[in-house]
Amino acid sequence: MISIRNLCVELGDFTLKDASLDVEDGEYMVVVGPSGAGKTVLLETIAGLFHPRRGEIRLRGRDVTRLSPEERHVSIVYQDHALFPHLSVRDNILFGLRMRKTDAKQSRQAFSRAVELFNIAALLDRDPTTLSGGERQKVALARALCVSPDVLLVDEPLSSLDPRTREEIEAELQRLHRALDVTTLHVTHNFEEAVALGDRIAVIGEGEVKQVGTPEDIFRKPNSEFVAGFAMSRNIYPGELCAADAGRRGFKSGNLLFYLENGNAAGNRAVIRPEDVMLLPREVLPNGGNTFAGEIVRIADRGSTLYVDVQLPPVITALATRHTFREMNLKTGMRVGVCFDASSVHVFQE
Amino acid sequence: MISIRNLCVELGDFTLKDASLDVEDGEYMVVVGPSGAGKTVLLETIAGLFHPRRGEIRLRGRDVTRLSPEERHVSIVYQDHALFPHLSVRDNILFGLRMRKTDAKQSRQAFSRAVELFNIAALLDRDPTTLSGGERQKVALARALCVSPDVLLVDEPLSSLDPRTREEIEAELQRLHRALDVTTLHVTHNFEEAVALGDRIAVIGEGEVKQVGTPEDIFRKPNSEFVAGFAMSRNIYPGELCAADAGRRGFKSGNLLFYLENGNAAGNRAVIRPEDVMLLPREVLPNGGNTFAGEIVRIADRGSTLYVDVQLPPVITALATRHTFREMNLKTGMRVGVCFDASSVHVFQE
Amino acid sequence: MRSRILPRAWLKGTFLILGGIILLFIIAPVGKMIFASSPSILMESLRDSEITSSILLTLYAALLATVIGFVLGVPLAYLLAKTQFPGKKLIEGIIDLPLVIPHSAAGIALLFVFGRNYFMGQAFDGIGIRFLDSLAGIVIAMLFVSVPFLIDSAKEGFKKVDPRLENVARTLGATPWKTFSRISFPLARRSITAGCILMWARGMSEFGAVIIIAYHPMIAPVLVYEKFETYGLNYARPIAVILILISLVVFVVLRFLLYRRERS
Amino acid sequence: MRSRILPRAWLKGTFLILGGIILLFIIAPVGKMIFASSPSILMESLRDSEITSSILLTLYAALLATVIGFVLGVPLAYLLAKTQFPGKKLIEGIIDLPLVIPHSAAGIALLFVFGRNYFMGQAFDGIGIRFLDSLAGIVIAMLFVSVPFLIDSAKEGFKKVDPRLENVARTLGATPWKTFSRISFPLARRSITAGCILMWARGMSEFGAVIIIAYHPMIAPVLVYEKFETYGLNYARPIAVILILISLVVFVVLRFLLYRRERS
Repeated sequence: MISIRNLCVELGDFTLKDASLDVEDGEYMVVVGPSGAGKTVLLETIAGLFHPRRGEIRLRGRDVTRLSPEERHVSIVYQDHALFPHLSVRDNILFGLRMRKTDAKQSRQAFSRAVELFNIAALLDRDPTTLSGGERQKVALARALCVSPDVLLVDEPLSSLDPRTREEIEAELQRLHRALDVTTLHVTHNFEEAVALGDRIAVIGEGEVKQVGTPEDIFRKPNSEFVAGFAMSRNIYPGELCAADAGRRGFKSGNLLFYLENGNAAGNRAVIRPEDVMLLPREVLPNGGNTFAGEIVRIADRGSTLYVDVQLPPVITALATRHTFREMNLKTGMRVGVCFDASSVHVFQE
Repeated sequence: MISIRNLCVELGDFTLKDASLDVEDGEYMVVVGPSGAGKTVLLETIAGLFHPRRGEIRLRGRDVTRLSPEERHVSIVYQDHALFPHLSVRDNILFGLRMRKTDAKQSRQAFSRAVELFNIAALLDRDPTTLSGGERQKVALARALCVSPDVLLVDEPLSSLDPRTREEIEAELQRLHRALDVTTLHVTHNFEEAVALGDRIAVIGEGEVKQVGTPEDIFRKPNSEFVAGFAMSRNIYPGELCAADAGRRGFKSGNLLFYLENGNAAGNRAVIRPEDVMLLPREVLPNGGNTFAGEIVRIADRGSTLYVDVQLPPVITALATRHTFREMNLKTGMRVGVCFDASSVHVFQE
Repeated sequence: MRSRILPRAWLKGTFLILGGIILLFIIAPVGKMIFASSPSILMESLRDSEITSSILLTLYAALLATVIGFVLGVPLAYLLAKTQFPGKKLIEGIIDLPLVIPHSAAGIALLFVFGRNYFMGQAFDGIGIRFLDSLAGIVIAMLFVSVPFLIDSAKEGFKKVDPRLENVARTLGATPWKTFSRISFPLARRSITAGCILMWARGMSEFGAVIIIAYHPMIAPVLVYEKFETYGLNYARPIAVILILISLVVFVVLRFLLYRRERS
Repeated sequence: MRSRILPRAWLKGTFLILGGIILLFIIAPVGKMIFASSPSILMESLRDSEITSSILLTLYAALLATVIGFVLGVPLAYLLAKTQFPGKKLIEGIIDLPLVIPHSAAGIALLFVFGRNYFMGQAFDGIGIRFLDSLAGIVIAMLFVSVPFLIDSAKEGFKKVDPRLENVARTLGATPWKTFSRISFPLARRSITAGCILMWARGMSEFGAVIIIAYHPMIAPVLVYEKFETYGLNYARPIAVILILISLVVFVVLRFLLYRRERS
């Protein structure tokens, strides 16, 4: 549906080198990357607002690389919504239909469908500057969708909202995507948002597409330190594969030996997600497998959850719920046991 | 140490009505509230940059309400660091010592101590505009602290940083506070940040100080829907106290009955934190106590953790780790059991 | 807008006194001219056809210059605000040139291009337009000295239009022309109007360049000078007062527009 | 600065043609004056003491006006940029008044205050300063028409100084005066310098107000007019060219400053 091949964009300090990405028909793809990674530029390039230096963009099989924005049938929704301040909500939504000279009947239908879908009939005569953040978001989506675009591009739709409106709009986007099935490319710097919404996630950084996959893949099977770090997999250890006892495979990092699941993973880095690391009282620590003992050196309180750093050495970070934290009465300086499944250790080549 | 009494500030739309707050000597107090709650204005009022309409501010027992900023011995660190762009890092740090006409020897000592504390000797001849976010933060703190202020005011120090620098500066602030023991008032809109750093937290909103207490208090014992909502305690139920079986106390909300711990809590709202709600397969659900069964209606993926909404009715939200999520193979539409301790139910009067 | 603690009294006092002197220096002459004039003399002057026709000529010529400036200048302002190209800074410099060139020298320079013996002068002569001592001459003199005000104001107006609004319009199917006429121009309209008024006011006030190219027909600022030279201060005064009053009215409208632009 | 897709060829072409006409209209007279002048005639003019002394007088008078404008105007600009008070909009309006008042009318207005028979004229007469046909008269005429440029530019400069920098300075122990002299003024310096140069250039270019108050001693713009009236176009030309060249040099320095201000 969207097929990007060897795209190369240059803008001041920023460059996107040789990026390729495919988005399936009806898919919700989230592109995630740090601020300044050129996510907005990527969207604007797809929309035709920005000329790539090299590369090809195809939408529904049609090569649009040289087309003007108005010929691409791609709608864009910016972070600040970009409603036309001199037009009423109604005229904002009708703008695209008028510009595309849609015939009157079809236009009326598309308009009423969009108004109904977003439940914004009450806002139609308002001035966009008087709307709340959530309302502006809905109007911007209605305006973008009532021209029935082939592709919807969404730029950081949640980042300027407060936490509660954010959850509401997140649910709205999910509902909308299920209802309309429009191919969507959503960019964000927020990894949680990507996990919550994406059918698949593309991680970009350092001017490259680093990894594309399902949220679960990105989470559990990062292909590089960049992706692992961005997904906040705090436990990344350099080392090498080795044979462990009883014919099992292992990964040796310094003095530690991690047991691995059987499989054909190969590489020189092992990563274990903090939420896969269990904390146990030292007394109940089982024998064998990936079990270690160490001292708690830091507890970072995140509210509902806490990150507990245990010095083995090296330091391994475990995610504890507040419930565990209270039950085990965790404290800095306390000695505890940690354990994790062999299946939780993912090995990749850096 | 800082004692604010009946402070009333007006600025355009924003008003702070009758705010009172005490900060102990050497305490790290975090003031948390939604954007636009006037947190920066509060800091600027304490620093003397903004005149309150009414009320009194005392620092170390001295009434400073009518004093100019330069007479208050209060240092402020803004979110964007506000380094003087026309001065070198060295001259930025020395600015306060020069303005206060500190004598040469004392000035040299204070300067070297600050430089050493923040490990910024290598930056001294740099132009502030060339520094990274983390470096700017350190220089701004060094400048603020080398005049030995009675009080340090910090405005959203972490919100403009990327997640990893944020954790680093968070650790830096903790280390610093342990080393210097300077009374600190830190404002933020980020509840997690408040929990991670504050000895105590003050929640402000709707122009008032809503609640002051330890992070644990704010978390588990909110005194209002505003605080409970801000702390993301998703499960808030209206109802009333009643007697339950076997002489135990209960809280009745619609058809549900929650058992309470014995105590003298009274009120018309019950709140249960999502992380205190356990999900269990229906088969192993124990009898009696706070145990219910229901259907999963929504799963909001937050990466390491997931929020699972279970329709009893009403809806109750549980926090599950990714580990639990995979083990129980949770899915929308699945029927599960939920349970929580009587001690997890907190009752307050709205 | 964040309020701040005012500087301490002595600093503020000193600054107020210094600032007050310059304010008085501006207000006093203007105020005295207006308030010390007897309305009856002003009314009488308004019945003097030499005075009224010179004032109407001034307003009309400045208006013509503004219309030409609008047609030629607004598109340029749009290009400067919205596109990047090499030499843009140079072009922006050229546009502001008339602001610093001494007005009488500008008049001489214009004559060397539009005078009857020179290139443009001859070209226009072919279609019956002459510049020396004519309305056309007054208009080009006014245009030359005042067009930078319109172009700069329109440019600032276009720059303030969020490019994302134009981007959204394009993706919704608007052609570049529709995007300009439906989005950019309406959103910059207040700045453009302010620029037009400023250009008109500046054109009306021009004296040095006009007097070189066209002593006759006599625009009002030239008439003020003529009366002053020929009959003295008291005879120049009524026309000067009328001119200042007209400028004030235009100016108040302009400030009002600028004020609303700032607020929006 | 985000680059955008350029408007389609025809729209851009039309806009370029319209914009090109106005650019040519500005460049042609100035360029022709400069490039068609023979250097030998210019050199000769520079040996004519009437010309050189009028040019030096122009530069000197404009400099004096700028110094006075700096001392009186910068503090006012600071107050306007950094404090809120009722009537601020009115004061900002008053400061911009000279921009729209016709220059010859401004000259008349100044005479009604600074003329020997009027209030300020008499006051200054007491300390030996007269305005009619004197350097002092030239300076006040230049000051009146050009001080808005300095005040506006300085005000913009002060406004761009982040109030939080001043707040931090205050909490670190700086008094209001130290905060002004160590933080606000240095950070606004480029805008203030640009304002001074603009004021100086504008003062130098003034003709209408000066010719009313002081035909003699003759500043260069008046000399251009005098030569043109008495001997004709070709005799006025060398002085006009020299004046334009001086303006250009000043202007290039100014653009350079403004350009660096925009980038920083």
